[in-house]
This record gives sequence, C-alpha cells and structure tokens, in this order.
Amino acid sequence: MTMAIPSFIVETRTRASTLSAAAVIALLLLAFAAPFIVSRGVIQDLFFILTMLVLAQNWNLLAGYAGLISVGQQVFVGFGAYTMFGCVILFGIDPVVAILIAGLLSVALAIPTAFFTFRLYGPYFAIGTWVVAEVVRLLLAQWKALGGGTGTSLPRDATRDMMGVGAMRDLFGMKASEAGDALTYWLALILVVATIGFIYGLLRSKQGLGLAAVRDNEQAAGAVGVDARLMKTLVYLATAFITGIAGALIYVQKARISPDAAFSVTDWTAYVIFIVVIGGIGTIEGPILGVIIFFLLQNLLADYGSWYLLMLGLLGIAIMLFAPRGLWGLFSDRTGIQLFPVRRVLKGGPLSLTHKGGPHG
Amino acid sequence: MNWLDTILQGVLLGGLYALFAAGLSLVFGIMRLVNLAHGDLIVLAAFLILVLVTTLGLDPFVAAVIAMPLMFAIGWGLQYFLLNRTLGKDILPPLLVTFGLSIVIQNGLLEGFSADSRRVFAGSLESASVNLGPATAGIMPLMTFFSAVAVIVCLNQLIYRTSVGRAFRATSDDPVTAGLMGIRPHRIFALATGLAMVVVTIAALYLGTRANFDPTSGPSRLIYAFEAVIIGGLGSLWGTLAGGIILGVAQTVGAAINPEWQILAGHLAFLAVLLFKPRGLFPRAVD
Amino acid sequence: MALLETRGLTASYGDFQALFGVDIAVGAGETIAIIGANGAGKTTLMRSISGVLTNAPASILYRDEPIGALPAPDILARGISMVPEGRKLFPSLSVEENLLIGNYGRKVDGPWTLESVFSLFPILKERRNNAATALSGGQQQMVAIGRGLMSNPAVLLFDEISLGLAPVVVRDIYAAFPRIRETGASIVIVEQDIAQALKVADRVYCMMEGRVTLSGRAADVSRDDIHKAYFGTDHHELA
Amino acid sequence: MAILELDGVSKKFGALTVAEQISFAVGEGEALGIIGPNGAGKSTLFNLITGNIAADSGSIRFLGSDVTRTPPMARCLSGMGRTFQIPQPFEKLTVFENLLVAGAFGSRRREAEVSDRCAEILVDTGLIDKANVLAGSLSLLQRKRLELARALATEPKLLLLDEIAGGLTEGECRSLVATIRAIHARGVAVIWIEHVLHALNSVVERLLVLHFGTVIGIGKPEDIMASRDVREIYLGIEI
Repeated sequence: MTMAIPSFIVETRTRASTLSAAAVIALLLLAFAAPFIVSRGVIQDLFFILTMLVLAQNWNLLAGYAGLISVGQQVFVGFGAYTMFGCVILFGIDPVVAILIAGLLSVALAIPTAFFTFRLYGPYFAIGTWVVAEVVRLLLAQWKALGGGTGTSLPRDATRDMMGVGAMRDLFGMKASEAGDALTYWLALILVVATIGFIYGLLRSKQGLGLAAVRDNEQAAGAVGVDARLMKTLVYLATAFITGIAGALIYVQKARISPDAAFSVTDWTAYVIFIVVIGGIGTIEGPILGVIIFFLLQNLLADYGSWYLLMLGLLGIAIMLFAPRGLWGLFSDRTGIQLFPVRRVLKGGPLSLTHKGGPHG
Repeated sequence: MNWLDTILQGVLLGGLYALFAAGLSLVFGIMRLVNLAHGDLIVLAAFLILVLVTTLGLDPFVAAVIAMPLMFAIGWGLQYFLLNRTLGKDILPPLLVTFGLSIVIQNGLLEGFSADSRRVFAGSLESASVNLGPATAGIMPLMTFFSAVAVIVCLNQLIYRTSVGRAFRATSDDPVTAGLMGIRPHRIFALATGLAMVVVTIAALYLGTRANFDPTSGPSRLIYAFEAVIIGGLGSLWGTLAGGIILGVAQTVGAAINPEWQILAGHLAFLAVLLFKPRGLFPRAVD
Repeated sequence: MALLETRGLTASYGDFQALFGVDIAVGAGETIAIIGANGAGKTTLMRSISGVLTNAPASILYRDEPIGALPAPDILARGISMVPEGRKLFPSLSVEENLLIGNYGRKVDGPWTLESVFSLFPILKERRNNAATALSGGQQQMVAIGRGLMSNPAVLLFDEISLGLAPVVVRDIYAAFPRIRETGASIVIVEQDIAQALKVADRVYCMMEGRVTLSGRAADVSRDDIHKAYFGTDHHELA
Repeated sequence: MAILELDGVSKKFGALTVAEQISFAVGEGEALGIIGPNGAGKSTLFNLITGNIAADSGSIRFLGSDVTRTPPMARCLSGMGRTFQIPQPFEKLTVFENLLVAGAFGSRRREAEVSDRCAEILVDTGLIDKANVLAGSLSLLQRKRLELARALATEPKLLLLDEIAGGLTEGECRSLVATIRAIHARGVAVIWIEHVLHALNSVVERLLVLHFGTVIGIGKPEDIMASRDVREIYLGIEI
C-alpha cells in the first residue's frame, strides 16, 4: 500500500459490560455460599432455575445463533438421564461420574440424529427432531432393566454416598440428603457458568462470527469460505453434550425416572422455548431474564393448573409477533446496554481523524 | 398372524393418516408454512363434533357437516389475523407462534373438557363390517379410506381445474407477480388454511369415532401427518396418500409382532424412507 | 387531460434514492416509450405505477385519482396491467393457465379473450398445454404479453420486453403492436432497444440516473439527442 | 499457465438455454471484461464459475484442478473472491465484521491476523467511516462497495466483479477504478461484468462479449468496441 495505515485496535468490551462483570462475580460468590445461607427448599428452587437456564441457553444457541429450530432437545435430556441411571444401577458407577458419561453418550447419539434430521429443512427439521425423540423414548420404554414404561428409582445409597457428600457431611455437619442437594446445586451452578462461558467464548471467537454470518445469509457466507454445514453440526453436537449432562444432573436430584417424564416435550422443550422467546432469542442475556420471569410466573399461577400454560402460550405468541427480540431485546434496544457484548468495534487509524475518503479520495 | 388382514387394516389406517396429512400438505405447498398446531386443530374439531353430537343429539356425520363451516371460519381467521403476520424470510416466527398456538389449544381444551379421553359414538356403524373373502374390513375404516381418496380427488380437481386453484399455484410460485394479476395473497393464504380446516374436520370425524382422544392427543397426530407427507414426498397429494398407507401398514405390522411396537414401527419406517429417499417416494412426480 | 401521469414522483430503496421527481404523462390511446441505460430507474418507475411499490401516495394520478399508495390488485382492478421485467410467468401453470390467470382480479368484457390472444400469437395455441417454462424466450414473452392483455386494461405497461431476446424475435413481438394499439388502450413501453421503441411510440422519454433527461414526440427526436440523454456522453466518445 | 479455463460449459433452465458451449481462458494476473445486453447470461456465467449454479456439461478448471463439481465454499477457499450483482451483506453484522468473516475464513487465518488488512480495505473502498455501522443500514451503492471489500478481504487469486460501477459519480468511479487497478497490479486476476464501459475499458486487457448465452467475440477492447455486430447487438442501434 502506498501509505502505512496507522494500526487499528479492535475492542469488544463496553462500559456496561465491565461494570456487569464485577456484579456477576459478586453474584457468583453469593450463589456458591447459598447452601449455607438459605433453606433447602430455596436451594431446590435455585437448582430448578439453573438447570432450566442451561437448557434454555443451549436451545437458544441452536435456534438463535445456528438457525436450527429443534422441537426434540428432550431426546438428550432423557437419554442423558437414562444413561446416568444405567451407569449407576447396572454398573454401580458414582452418579457424578455417570453425569459426565451421559454427556459423552449424548454426543454419540447426536451423530446419527444429525445425519437424519439435517436432511430436513426448517419446519420439517423441527418435527424430524421430535420424531427422533419419540423413537428413543419408545425404545427406552422397552428396556425392562430400567423399569420399562413405568420407570424406576435410584438406589438410596447411590446418592447418599456420592462423591463429596461424605466430606461435606464431616466438614459442614450437613445431613446426607441436605449435602446431596447442596452438591447437585453446586454442580448445576458450575454447569451454568461453564455453559455461558462456552457460548460467550464461542461468540467472541472466529467460529462464532462465522455462525452469525451463516445465520444472516447462508449463501453469502459460503461465498466467503464459511462451511455452514460443518458449523451447524459442531453446534448441534456441543448442545447435545451439555443438554445430556443437564438431563443427567436433573435426574440425579429427582432420583426417580420414567420415559414419559424424561422425554416430556412440555417440560424440556415447550417451557425452554418460552423462556428463550419471552426473554429474548439470539442473546445470552435473554434466557437469563426469561428463566427468572418463567419462575415467577410459575409460582404466581401454579395453582391455576392448565391456565398457566395457556397464559404462557399466549404470552409467547404475543411476544413473537410484537417484540421478536423479546423483553431483553426491548430493553437493550432502548438503553444500548449489553452484558455480553460481541460486536467487534474498530477504533484508531483514520477513524479517529474522521476525515472523509481513503488515501486516494 | 393373518398377513393379508394386517396389511388391509394398515392400508385402511393409512386413509386416516392421509386425511391428517392432506391439510398440512396443501398449506405447505402454497405458503411453505408448517402449522405445529395442526394436530391440535384436529382434536379441536373432534371436540366440536363431540359437543354437537352430545348437546344436539345429532348423528356424527351430520355434526361433522355442521362443524365444517365453523372450522373453515376458525382456519380463515387464524391465518388472516395471526399467521399471515408471521410469513416472511425468517422461519422462526411461524414455528414459534404455531407452537404457542398448540399449547394454547391443548390447555384451552383441558380447561373446557378436562383430561379424560372421549369418543364419538357412531352407533351400529362402529361394529359393522363387511366380509372381503380372506379378510374382514370394518365399515368405518373403509369409509375413512374412501373419504381420504375422495378428499384428494376433490382437492386435486380444485387445484388443477378451477381458477381459485390457479390462484393457489400462482401465489405459491411468486406472490408479487400474483398481485399484478389481481390476486390478494393474504386472502389466498386464509382461504387455503380454511380449506385445510375442512379436511381436518373430516379427519376429526373418523378420529373421534374410531379411537379415544383427549386434549393432549394432538401432537402425535401432527407427527403421523408429518411422516405421511415426508414419506409421500412434498407437494403431491397422491404421494401423501401413499405415505399414509406405508405408515399405516408399518404400524399394523409392528403391532402384529408386538402390540407395544405399533407407533415405534411407524417411526422406523419413516426414518428408513428418509435414509434412502430424502425427498420422499413421490416428490411432486405423481400429481 | 392525461389518463395517467406522475407528478414529482420520487422512490427509494432504503436510503438509496432511485427516482428524483419524475414527471411523465400518458394520454388515452397514446403509446409512449421510456428509454434509458441500465439502472436509470425505468423499472422502479414501472413498479411504482403498477403498485408493486406503494410509497408515493400523491404523486401518481390515474383519471385524477391518486393511486400511488394502492397495492397491485387495486391498480389492476382500475385497469392498469403490467407485463413485468423478466416475464415472471408462473412455472407450475400451463401456457393457457398463465393466460387465464391474467384477468383473475379484473374480469371485463373487451377485445381480448383467450381466442383473440391466440389469434395474436398463433404459436401459443399449439403450445397451450405445455408448461410455461418449456417455451423459448420469445414465446414466453408472448405469453407474458397475452397475460397482460387478458384483463382488457385501459393502460398496458411493458417492462423491458426485449430482455435477453435475439433481435429477430424482438421484431416478431413488436409486429403485434399495431393490433394492440387498435383497441385504443394506452401503452407505456420501457425499453433498452431504442430502435424498436421509437418505431411504435408516439412520444418518448429518456431517463438517466433517476431523472427524465429528454422528452418529446418520437418523430422529431434525433439520434444524437438520444445518445446525449442516454449516456450523458456524446456519440463519438462511445467508440 | 491459465488461472481459469472454461471448456464447452453449457446450462439450460427448462427449454431456456442460458449458457451454450462457453469456452475461454484467463491468464495468470490477467484482467478480462465481460459485456453483453441485459439477459445475455452474464450473471449466470459468473454463478457457473463460482459454483452457485451447476453446469449441465463442459468443465471448469481453476489453478489447474477441475472444480466443475466443487461447492462455492471450496472454490472460494482455493482463491476465488466474488461479488453478487444484487448485494448480499450480512445485515445484522457491522461493515467491519462483514470483512472480518471474509478475511478470517476466506484466507484461513485468525481474526487478529486479518483485522488490520480489513481496516486497510475499508479505507481503500471508502467505507472506513461506516466500519461500525450495521451493514443492513447501508445504501445500495455502499452495499456494492461492501461486496467488493468483502471479496478483497478473502485475498483472492481471481476476483470476480458483477456490475459494481453502476450508478457511481465520476469521482466514485475514478476511486473504484484506482482500487481495482491496485489489486490487479498485485497480480490478482480479475473478471469484471460491467455496463459502464469507460470504467471497464480503463482496467481490462481483453473484452469478452456474451449474447444469448454464447460467446460472440473476445479480444482487445478497441477491436471489440469497433466491431459492427457487437455494437448492433449490444446497443441495438441500427447504424
């Protein structure tokens, strides 16, 4: 080039995000201390919120970023849970280890699943994932060793002497069941931090930028060298891994499983979709806001039975029609605040001099 | 196991699945929209027929005829005031809105009719059957199958012989140029969904009289409809009938081997077709 | 009084302005040609008049009624029919069906019926049951024109009908013009093939970069005027 | 050694022939212009070269290897940078991010390694002050510049430009030509479809004339522009 261009710097941090980072760290410390502060009931509620948040972030990554709208993610929740139950009951493996195995086997399941469902497009992909979930549910319902259609429970001692429970009993003088809840709660907290960390790291990476390009215009992305199919497959496998782990963790805490519960469309897909849509699809902050609203609504309307779900459906439709970027979208569009900024902002060079035209102009 | 009888029952069951699928295939062909609440709309129509039969003491067939215009209006309004707003480049809004709609219908019905499973009694017709040599076929299954054939013949006549049918196809090809011909795409879409709801009412009649149903049995019907459309191949109504028959036979054969395997066998047949013929058996070839 | 006219018509896609205050007028039974280089705004003008673009409420008048904001179906109902750029036939309809759909939104008695269109373009009668896409470029253009006639419009807009057609085919198509003019309809031709356009038009407008740069009777407009208005450069620099 | 060789490439859409036995070669670092009337099949030829449309017959060799059946993404990675005639920006990403995607994936390097080069390209193509603006809010002309900038960011060995000069002012046209000349001077081969002849002829070494899907002439710009049949078919003027 004729003239050396003064070097540029690329920034992504914003003032809001640095402030929020400090707040998040403080919140995390408080969260880790929770089992010593709040009652066991609150811990179980927090566990529910955290696990639903993990499922919501994963579905959001699939639909909001990779453009893969799945109505079948319950297959990994259920399959992960059953893998964990299988390891514990049939092989006597410690539940915490079984959770990890559940994640790995879920990825193994995701490979053939992707092979079938990626042949379908858009709405047909959505229903295709649902069929696959039904197939796996029906197959597992035949597995007599794990209680077949009626399901089974974890043996009492399995969760009582889980890894770390003994230590906590001695160290903090907790009762066994209390220690069990605290352990699963901490695991859930770690899983949330890991999930959000992974997704945010991905979005800040080159692959994340490529994914956003594919979501925006797949043909143009291909024309500049982005392999859309590979990108989507990797995201599909990653979300299967985390969703499998979440499923196993949820059912360690529940300790009771049945095919219809573990593969429930309502619990592991419908609720998750509403959390993401109401909160704000295509953002990391959306599902966080969404799960809080979802939890409040559930408590508020818990005793209204199916009215609650009816209301949730109407709210989801209204938001999808009139505020497609969800409640967080509305907030961040107005205030410009982003807790997880991803935008690569170019600073320095002629930008700072802001004169018009390049060296030739 | 009497093979011939199993296959015959499967073919007749295929007629029911083709009725589930015909509306889905029609709407997708015209506006590339899949209504995830399609199964729940079938159940809604079944409850509508149930109410007409129980409160007005009508014969199910008469009740179905009365329910058709009502369902047409529901379909027309649903498309014109709600679903048309979601059409566009992004496939997310229509999917999420219809998913929400499915949840709303299911829980609305739960509030109205509780969760017990219901059935529309068709009197003597239910048990009547006719002897076809080696196999016997129930009157209702036979009527279901011939209704499916009749519906597909009528729909094909409408689409390929009438001016509204031309408008459907033109709008599906190019909505902007269709506008230049004086066609109003949003009205055409509403008409198509309304028509799909009429077919849904016929499907609901046979669903309601042959099997138990409750507010949550919509999703499984959606999946059967979807599988019939995919097996048959997109955009071809005769293909949808063929898809329904293949699904029906797979299910009856599966059930004959082990009663718990009926639905599973259907899904596996679907996955097998998807493996070897991703575009379905008759992609728009037979029309 | 003009049957159809635009007054200070401006149109833009996003913040890119395509038309800058365009004034044209068409009298009853008159044929006008609009010529101009690629990207001069000719097609944007056609899309605004035909209702494909509806963002110029007051600046398009038809029989003194402002129609700038009306969608395409309402504009066809009033008797303005367009043969769109690139023909845009419906692939899943046969030749005959493509013609029949022409008057879906405006069924009016008049000179143009299926039979009279077949007499205008005899080849189409033989190929009536073929799929529209199975025809050659020229034949597809004839179907598009026939489709535009079927609604017996008072004003017929032709957008780039010589697009991608060999000169000999363009001559065949323009040979049909006298019979179209006989019916008294007004015709607006947007064209790149200047020679053909001038032969059939009463008056001509030339456009460049969204503005009318020349207008006058076709007979007394010289070739050099057209070049200056067409390219913004005079003739010899082109060589 | 030729960087790109087309041999007997043909394509039909139904009965419509859009490419008929097209054969030509582009030398290492050569700049070839393509002209022809609207609808001659120019953009189709581009899409055949880049793989967005699959050829029915014939072969396409790029840098010595046969790419006739490879997908567009693979051809980009082997060194083809292209612009779309109708701009296709990543609307929800900023202009700078549009280039980062092309740079990082197109030339297979890490984001940090390409960000300076992307900034330089933004300066060259006059988009630097729009760097942090969402590409969706750009005007048509700015979107065309972004198409060029994005193609450059992939560090192509062969740059394919599709009507990128249309609608530019004199000054913008000069700066565009300067940018393309600078790229060409660095040994990048260029194939450029364009209607703005004076811009095209000031860069390309050879001109190819496409009409009705066939190559009807290829040679030095001066000879091509002077030849009689090219002028008549291209400009439709009976001289």
